[in-house]
Amino acid sequence: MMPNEPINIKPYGDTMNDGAVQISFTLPVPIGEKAKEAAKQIGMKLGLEEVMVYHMEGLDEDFTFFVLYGKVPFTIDYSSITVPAINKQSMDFYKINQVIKEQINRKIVVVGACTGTDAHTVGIDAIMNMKGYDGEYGLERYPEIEAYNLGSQVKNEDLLEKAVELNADAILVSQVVTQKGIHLANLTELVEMMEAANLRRKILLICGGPRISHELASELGYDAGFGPGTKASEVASFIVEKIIQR
Amino acid sequence: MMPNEPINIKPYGDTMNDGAVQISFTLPVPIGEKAKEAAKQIGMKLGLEEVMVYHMEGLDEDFTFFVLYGKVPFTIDYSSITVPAINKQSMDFYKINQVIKEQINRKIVVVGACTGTDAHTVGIDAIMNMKGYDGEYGLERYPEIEAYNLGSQVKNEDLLEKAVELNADAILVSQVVTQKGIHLANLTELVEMMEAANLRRKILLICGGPRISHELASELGYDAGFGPGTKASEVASFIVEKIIQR
Amino acid sequence: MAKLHLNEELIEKSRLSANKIADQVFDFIQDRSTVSIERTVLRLSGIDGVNSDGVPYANSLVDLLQKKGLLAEGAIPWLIKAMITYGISPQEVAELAEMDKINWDDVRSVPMDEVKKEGNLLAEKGLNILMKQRQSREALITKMGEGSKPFLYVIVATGDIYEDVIQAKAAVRQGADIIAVIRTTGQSLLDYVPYGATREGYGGTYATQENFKIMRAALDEVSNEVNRYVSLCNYSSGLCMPEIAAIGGMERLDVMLNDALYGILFRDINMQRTLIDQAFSRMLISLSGIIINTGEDNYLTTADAVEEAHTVLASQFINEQFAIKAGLPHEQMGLGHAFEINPKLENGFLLELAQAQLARQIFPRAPLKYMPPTKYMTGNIFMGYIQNALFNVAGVMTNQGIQLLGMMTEAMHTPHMQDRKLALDNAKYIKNNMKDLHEEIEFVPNGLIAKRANEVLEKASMMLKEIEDLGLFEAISAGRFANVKRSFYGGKGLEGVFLKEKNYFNPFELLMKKELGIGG
Amino acid sequence: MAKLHLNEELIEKSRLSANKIADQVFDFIQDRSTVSIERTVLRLSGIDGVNSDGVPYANSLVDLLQKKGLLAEGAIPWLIKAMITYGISPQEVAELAEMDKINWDDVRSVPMDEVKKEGNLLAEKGLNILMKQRQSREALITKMGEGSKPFLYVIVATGDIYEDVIQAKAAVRQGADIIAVIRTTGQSLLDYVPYGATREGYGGTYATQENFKIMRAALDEVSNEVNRYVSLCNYSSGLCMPEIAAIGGMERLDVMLNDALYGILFRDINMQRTLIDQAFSRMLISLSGIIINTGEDNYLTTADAVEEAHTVLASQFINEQFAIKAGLPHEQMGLGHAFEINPKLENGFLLELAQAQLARQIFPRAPLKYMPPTKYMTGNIFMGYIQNALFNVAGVMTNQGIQLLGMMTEAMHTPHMQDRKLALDNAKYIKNNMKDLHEEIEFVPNGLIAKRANEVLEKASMMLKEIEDLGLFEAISAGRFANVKRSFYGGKGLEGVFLKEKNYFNPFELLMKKELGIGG
Ligand code: B12
Ligand code: B12
Ligand SMILES: Cc1ncc(COP(=O)(O)O)c(C=O)c1O
Ligand SMILES: Cc1ncc(COP(=O)(O)O)c(C=O)c1O
Repeated sequence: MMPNEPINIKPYGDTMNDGAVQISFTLPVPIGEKAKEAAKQIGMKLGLEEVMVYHMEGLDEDFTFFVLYGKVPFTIDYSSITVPAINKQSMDFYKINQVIKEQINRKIVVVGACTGTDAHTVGIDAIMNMKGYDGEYGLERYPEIEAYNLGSQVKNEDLLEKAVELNADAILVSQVVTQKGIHLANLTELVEMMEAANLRRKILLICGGPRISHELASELGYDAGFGPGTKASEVASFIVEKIIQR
Repeated sequence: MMPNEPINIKPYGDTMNDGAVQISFTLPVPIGEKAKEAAKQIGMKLGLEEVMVYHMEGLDEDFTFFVLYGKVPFTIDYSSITVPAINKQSMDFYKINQVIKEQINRKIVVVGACTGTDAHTVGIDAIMNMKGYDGEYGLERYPEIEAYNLGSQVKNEDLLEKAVELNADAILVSQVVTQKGIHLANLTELVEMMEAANLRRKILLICGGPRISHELASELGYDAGFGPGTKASEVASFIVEKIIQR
Repeated sequence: MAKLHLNEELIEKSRLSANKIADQVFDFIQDRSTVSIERTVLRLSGIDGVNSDGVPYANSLVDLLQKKGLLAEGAIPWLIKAMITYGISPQEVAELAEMDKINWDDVRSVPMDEVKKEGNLLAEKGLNILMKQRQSREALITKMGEGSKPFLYVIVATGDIYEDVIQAKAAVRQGADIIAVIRTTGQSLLDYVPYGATREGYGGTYATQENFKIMRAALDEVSNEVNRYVSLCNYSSGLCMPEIAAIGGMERLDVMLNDALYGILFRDINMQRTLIDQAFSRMLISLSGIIINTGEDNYLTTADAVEEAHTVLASQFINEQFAIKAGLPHEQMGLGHAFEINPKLENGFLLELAQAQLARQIFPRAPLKYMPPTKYMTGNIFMGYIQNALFNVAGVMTNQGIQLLGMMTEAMHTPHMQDRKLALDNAKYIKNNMKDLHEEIEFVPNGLIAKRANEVLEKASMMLKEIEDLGLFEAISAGRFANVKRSFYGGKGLEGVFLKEKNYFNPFELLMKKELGIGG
Repeated sequence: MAKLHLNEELIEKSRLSANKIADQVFDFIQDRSTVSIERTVLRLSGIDGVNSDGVPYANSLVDLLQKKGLLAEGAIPWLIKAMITYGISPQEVAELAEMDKINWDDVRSVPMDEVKKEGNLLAEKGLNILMKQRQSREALITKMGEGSKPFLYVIVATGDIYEDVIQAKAAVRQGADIIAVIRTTGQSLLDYVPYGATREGYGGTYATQENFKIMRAALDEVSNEVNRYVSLCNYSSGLCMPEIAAIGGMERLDVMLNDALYGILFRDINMQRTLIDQAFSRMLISLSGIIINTGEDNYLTTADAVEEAHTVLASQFINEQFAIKAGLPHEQMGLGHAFEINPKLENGFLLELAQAQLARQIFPRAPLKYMPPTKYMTGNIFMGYIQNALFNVAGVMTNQGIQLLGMMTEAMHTPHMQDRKLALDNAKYIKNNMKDLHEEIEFVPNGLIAKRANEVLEKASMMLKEIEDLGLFEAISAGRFANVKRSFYGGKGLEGVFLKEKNYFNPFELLMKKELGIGG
C-alpha cells in the first residue's frame, strides 16, 4: 500500500463518498410508467440507492432506453487490491538486445499472427513490424530477435506448423474480434493443439488484443496476455525474462 | 397484465437477455492499473458479470473516471410491476369546467407558489398561468377555477396565510432545486405547519417539479405529486375528483 | 474573420436610444443611495467581521445610522466624526456603536472640512487595495500568460467551499480558464454578506470574503502549476451587489456577474434599489479591472429564443451604456447571450450563428459571454453532450470571448466532477480541431443567416426606441424583458433606498468618478 | 452550395490517368474468367440449393467441370448441352451431375448454335429477374418516396438474422434510410455462398440468399409503415463477389459494398481473381440499379489520414473508371471516403472539410459514401459521440450522399440497440438543425481549406500518373495503397482464375454488355 492511499472507497460525484454512478441500458418493453418503474427496479436490484430514472425513450414498439443515476451504498477495500498484471516495461530496446546477447547467447525466434478469421493486423503489426507503434520500434527491428509476422486470418495449425519449423521461442497471437466469444474459442483451440503435440511447455505462448487481459490469458493457459496500448518492448522484456528464468 | 407482455426481463444489448448495461463513474484514486481493478470490482460488487472497463481517464491527481460495460445476470418480474401513479388525464378543459359547475356548484380556489429560496417559476407558471404550456391552457384560464399564482421564493408561512385568507380548496407547491435534499426540508415544513394549524385535512396539498414523483409526494404526506411533463388538466382533474370524493 | 453585412445605420440608432435610456435612469440614480452602498464604503474603510449575533458590523452600523435618521448624509461622515471624536479606527467605531458607546450627538460637531480630508484619505486607502490587486493580476498574467479565446468557463457548485476547491483545481488541470463559484439559492435575497468559510449551500456555495480568499489562493496555486493565470468568477448581484463587488476587488476576483436587470426579473429585487446599486458596483468593478458578465442569456430560459432574440440585443445595448456611464471600458464588458433555440428547429443552428455573429460584430471589443443550452437539455446526457458540442462550434465559428461550458447533466444536478471534465474535453476538442474555421468561411450576403441577423437588429432598434419613449422603468413594468413584469415599487429591497441629503458625502464615489473620468 | 476553387486541369489529368489504368487492367481481365463468375451464371440460370454435404449445387457443378477440364469453355455451354441432351432443367442438370449421372462425353455433341440460342434465352430470363426487381424498387420509391440526402446509413451486426430484423426495424422507425447487414468475419474467404437462414455469425451475419430475402421482406414491411422506401445493403465482395451481386439483384438489395481493392488489401484476396470478379459484378449491379460503395475509407484505418489523403482520391478516380467500364452510371457510384483524421490535430476539422468538399466537387453526380471516425474512437463513449457529431457536421456542410453513422461504442462492440438510436438522433439533429448551412457559407479562396484540397488533388494526380506508368498490379505490389503490399500471385483465390478458351461462351456477359452499351 502507498502512503496516504485511501482504504475504503466509493464512487465520487461532487462530494466525497456520495457514491454517484450513471447507468444506461435498454429494456425489452414498451415505453411507459411501468417501463420506468422496471428500470428503477433494475437499479435497485443492482444495490443502488436513490435511483433516479432521468431519461426514458422508446427505441421501438417493444424497447425502451433509459438513463439512470444512483448511489452506490457500499465501499470497496482499495488497499487490498493487487493487480494481476505483468511487470511492465522492465527494459528498453537497447537493454533487451544486450541481455539477449549476454545472457542467452543466441537470437530469439518469435512467430506471430492474427488468427482464425480475424483480419485485424494493426495490433500485431504494432508489436512486430519494423516501424512499430507510438514511437517504439517493433520486434523486427531488434537485432537479437528474429521476428516472423504471418499476418492475419492465419489458421492455428498453420501458425503452429510455422513455429515448429522455425524452432520458435515464442508464439504471439492477436485477437481483436470478440463477438460471441469467438476469440475464446480460437485461443483455446491453439492451447489444446499445442498440448496435444506436447509443445506447450517448450514454446512461450502469448496473446494480445484490445479485449485481452493478463488475467484472461492466464485462465486460458497462456503465459501472458497484453491489452490495449501494449508496446513492443514490454512484450520483448517479458519473453527475455521468461527464457532466462527457464 | 397485458396480453403477450414479457414476464422476466433483463436489459437488452443486441441479443435478447444479454443483460448489457453501460456504467460510468469517478473514483477518488489516481489513474492506474489498480484504479482500473477497483472500478471493475465496483462493477462486480453491483452484481454485474463480464465487467469490462473500457475507458479510464485521470480527472486530477487523485480522481479517475471510468466507462464500463457489464451484464446483469438477474431478471426482474415485469408482470408484477404496478405503478403507484395517479390516474392521468381523466378529463379535458371543457369536461373539468362542466363537472365543477354541475357537481360542485361553486368555483374552486387554488393557490400556488414555488417555495423557499427556489426561484424557478417556469414549472408552476406552466400549470397555473393563462398561457399554459405545451398547447394547454393553465388553471387561470379555467372559468370555474380561481387560481392565484404567488410566484417564486415564497415562504411557507406566507403561502399558508394566503391559502387561508382565500379559503383555498388546494395548495400547489413547486420545487425544482433539489440539491442536498433542500426540497424535502421545504415540503416537509409545509405539511408540518398545516398539521399544526389543523388544516391538513381541509385543504388538498399537491406538489410538483422535475424530481417529484407521486410516490415521493405520498411519502411526505401530500395528496399528490406531479413530475416532469405534467399538464394543467391532469392537475385540475385530480383536484376535482378529490373534491367530489370528499 | 467571418463577417455579416449589417445595417450600420440601425446600429448607430440603437446605440443612441440606449444612451438616452441610460441617461434617464442615471438622472434618477444620481440623487439616491442604498444601505448596501453605504455598507460597501464602510467595508472599504476597513470595517470587517460580524457581531455576536453573526450580523456583519457593516450592517449593524448602517442599520443604526438609518434608525437614528442619520444615513441620508451618508455613512462615511458619521464614521469619520466618530473616529475623530474618539480617536479610534473604523472597526472600533463599528464595535463601540454596537455596544451603544458612541454618542452620535456628540460627534456631530466635527467640522465638515475635517471630515472631507479624512474621507479622502480613507477613500484613497480603500481604493488602493483594489488597485493593488489589479496590479497583482496584471503582473501574474504577464508572468505566466493566460488561456486563448474563447476562454473556457466552468462552474463549481458543491455548496462546500473546500469541496469546490477540489473540483476547481481539477478543472484547471483539465484546461479551464475561468472558474465560477455558483452561489447558494437564497443568497441574492440576503441583505447582508455572510461571513467566513462555509460548507452548506444548495445549488451553490455562499459568497463570502473568506470563501473568495480560499478559492483565490487555490487558483493561484494551480495557476502557478499550469503556468497560466486562471480567473475566478462570482456574483456581484442581489441585494448586496456593491458590497460583493468591493469584496471581489479586494480578493482579486477577475470576473463578476453583474446585471441589475437579472435581479429585477429573476429575483424580484426592486428595480430602483438594484439599478442604484449597479451604478456604484460598476465603478468599483471598473477600477478593479474585473470583467462583468451580464445576464441577457437568462431571458431565453423563460422567453422563446427565436421570438425574443431582439430583447437580448436590446438589453446588451442598454447594458453597454450603463457600463460606459460607470466608466467601465469595453474590454471589461462581458455582455451575455445564449444558445437556447429549440434543437428540433429546422435550421435552428443558422439562427444561433446569426445571433452570435451579430453580437460579435456589434460589440467588437467586448469579451462576450456566451451561455450554453440549458432550457432544452434533458435527461438524455448523450444528446445533451452534442447540443453542447454544437454550442461550442458556434462559439468557435463566431469567435466568442468567454464560453460558458454546458454540462451534459444540466437537467439533473449541479456538475459532477466527470461532467466538468467531459465538458472541457468537448470544448477543447472543438476549439482545437476547428481552430481557424472562423477565418475560413464567409457568410453568404443575402442568405438566411444575414437576413436573420438584420431582422433581429431591426427589431431591437425598434424596441429601444420604444423604451426610450417609455422609460426603462415603464418598459420593465410592461414585461418587455423575458416576459416578466416587475413594478417600480414592487420586489425586495426598496426599503434600503434613500434620497441623499444635500450634504451627503461619499468620498469613495467622488474619487472613483475622478479616477474613471466620469461626470456627475 | 459552398464551393472550393479547384485546379480543373489537374482533375482532367487525373481522370485521364485513371482511365488508362483501368484500360490496362481490362485488357488483362478480358481473357479471363473465374469459378465464381461461372457459378454466378449458373445461379442466374436457375440453379439453387445445396447438396447433402451442404455444398451449393452451383459450386459442385463448377468444381466438376473444372476437374474434368471443361470449365475453360464456360459453364453455360455444358449446362445447356446437358439440358438439351437429357431434356431437363438446369437444376436437374446440377443434381444429376452430383450423382455422376451426366455423361459429359455424350453431351459434347450438341451443336454450338443450339447452345447459343438456348443460352440467350437463359440469359434473358436470368437478367429479367434483376430487371423486375429494379422496376419494383422504382415503383416503390415512386409510391412512398425516400429519405433526403445525406441518407442515414446504419449497420446491424448481431450475427443472427432474426435478431438483425428486430434491430433493423427499430432503426428504420428511428429514421434510418439504409440498413447494412454486416457479414460475419470469415465469409469473404469462403469460396461458396452459405445457404439458408443463419443465426450464428461473429461481428456480423452470413450473407445468404435466404437472409437477404428475410431482411428485404422486413424492410418492405417497415418501409410501408413509415411510408419511405428503406434501402438494404450488403457486401458484393470477397471470393464470391459476383455471385453475391447476382443474389443481391435477385433479392432487391439497393446498395452493395463492391471494391476489389478492399479485398486485395484487407482480405488478402488475389488481385487477378477479384479484379476479374469485380468487372463482372459491376455489370450485374449496374443492371440491377444497385448503388455500389467503394472502400477507400478503409485505407485510413491503417494509413495516416493526413499523409495518405491523396491515395483515397486517387483510388476514387480509379474506381470511377472501373465503374464506367462496367457500364455503371455515376448515380450508382457510392465512392468511399472517411473522417479519420486524429481528433487531436489542430485544425484537423478543416482538413476533413477540405477532403469531403473535394470529393463532392470532383464527383458531383456520385452519391458519395462518407465513413465516420473509427480509428480514433476509444472507450470514452462521450467523446466518441461528439467525434461522430463533427463528422455529421462535415457531412451536412459538404452535402454528402450517404452518411454512414458512427457509433459511440465503435471501439468496443458491434452496436447495441441504443447505440444505433443515439447515432440516428445525433445525425438527425445535425441534419435538421444545420440543414442549409452548406448554402450559407463560402470557403475563403486562398484559405487553409482551399490550399489543402488543391494539395491533395495535386498529390493524387501525381500518384495516378505514376500508377499509369507502373500499372495497377505493380502499384499494389509496391504498397501504394493503405501501406499494404500484395503480390500478383499471392493471396487467396488465384486457383479459381482461368484463361478463357477461344470458344468460351457466356451469354449473360454478352447480353449485359449489349444492354449496358459497353464494348468488349
Ligand atoms: C482498423 C479496424 C478495421 C480494419 C482492419 C485493418 C487491418 N488491416 O487491421 C478493417 C476496416 C479492415 C476492419 C474490418 C472489420 N472489423 Co474492424 N475495426 C478496426 C478498428 C477501427 C481499429 C482497430 C485497430 O486497428 N486498433 C489499433 C491497434 C494498434 O490496437 P489493438 O488492436 O488494440 O492493438 C494493441 C493492443 O491490443 C496490443 N495487441 C494487439 N494484438 C496483440 C498481440 C500480441 C501478441 C500482443 C503482445 C499485443 C497485442 O498491442 C497493440 C498495440 O498497443 C476497430 C474499432 C476501434 N476503434 O477499436 C474495429 C473493430 C475491431 N472491428 C470490428 C469488426 C466487427 C470488424 C469486421 C468483422 C466488420 C465486418 N463484419 O465487416 C470487419 C472484418 C474484419 C475481420 N475479418 O476480422 C469490431 C470488433 C467487435 C468485437 N469486439 O468483436 C470493432 C471493435 C469495431 C466495432 N465496434 O464493430 N476493421
Ligand atoms: C430555467 C432555469 C433557470 C432560470 C429560472 C427562470 C424562472 N423564472 O423560472 C434561471 C436562469 C433564473 C435559473 C437560476 C438558477 N438555477 Co436553474 N434551471 C433552469 C433550467 C434550465 C430549466 C428549468 C425549467 O424551466 N424547466 C421547464 C419547466 C416547464 O419544467 P419543470 O420545472 O419540470 O415543470 C414541469 C413539471 O415538473 C411540473 N411541475 C413543476 N412544478 C410543479 C408544481 C405543481 C404543483 C405541479 C402539479 C406540477 C409542477 O409541471 C411542469 C410542466 O410540465 C434547469 C435545467 C433543465 N434543463 O432542467 C435549471 C436548474 C433547475 N437550475 C438549477 C440551479 C441550481 C439554479 C440556481 C440555483 C443556480 C445558481 N446558484 O445560480 C439558480 C438560482 C435559482 C434559485 N434561486 O432557485 C439546477 C437545479 C439542480 C438541482 N436539482 O438541485 C438545474 C437543474 C440546472 C443544473 N443542472 O444545475 N434557472
Ligand atoms: C447576471 C446574473 N446574476 C446573478 C446570477 C445568479 O443568481 P444569484 O445572484 O441569485 O445567485 C445569474 C445566474 O446565472 C446571472 O446570470
Ligand atoms: C469495400 C468493402 N468491402 C467489404 C467489406 C466487408 O468485409 P468482408 O467482405 O470481409 O465481409 C468492407 C468493410 O467495411 C468494405 O469497405
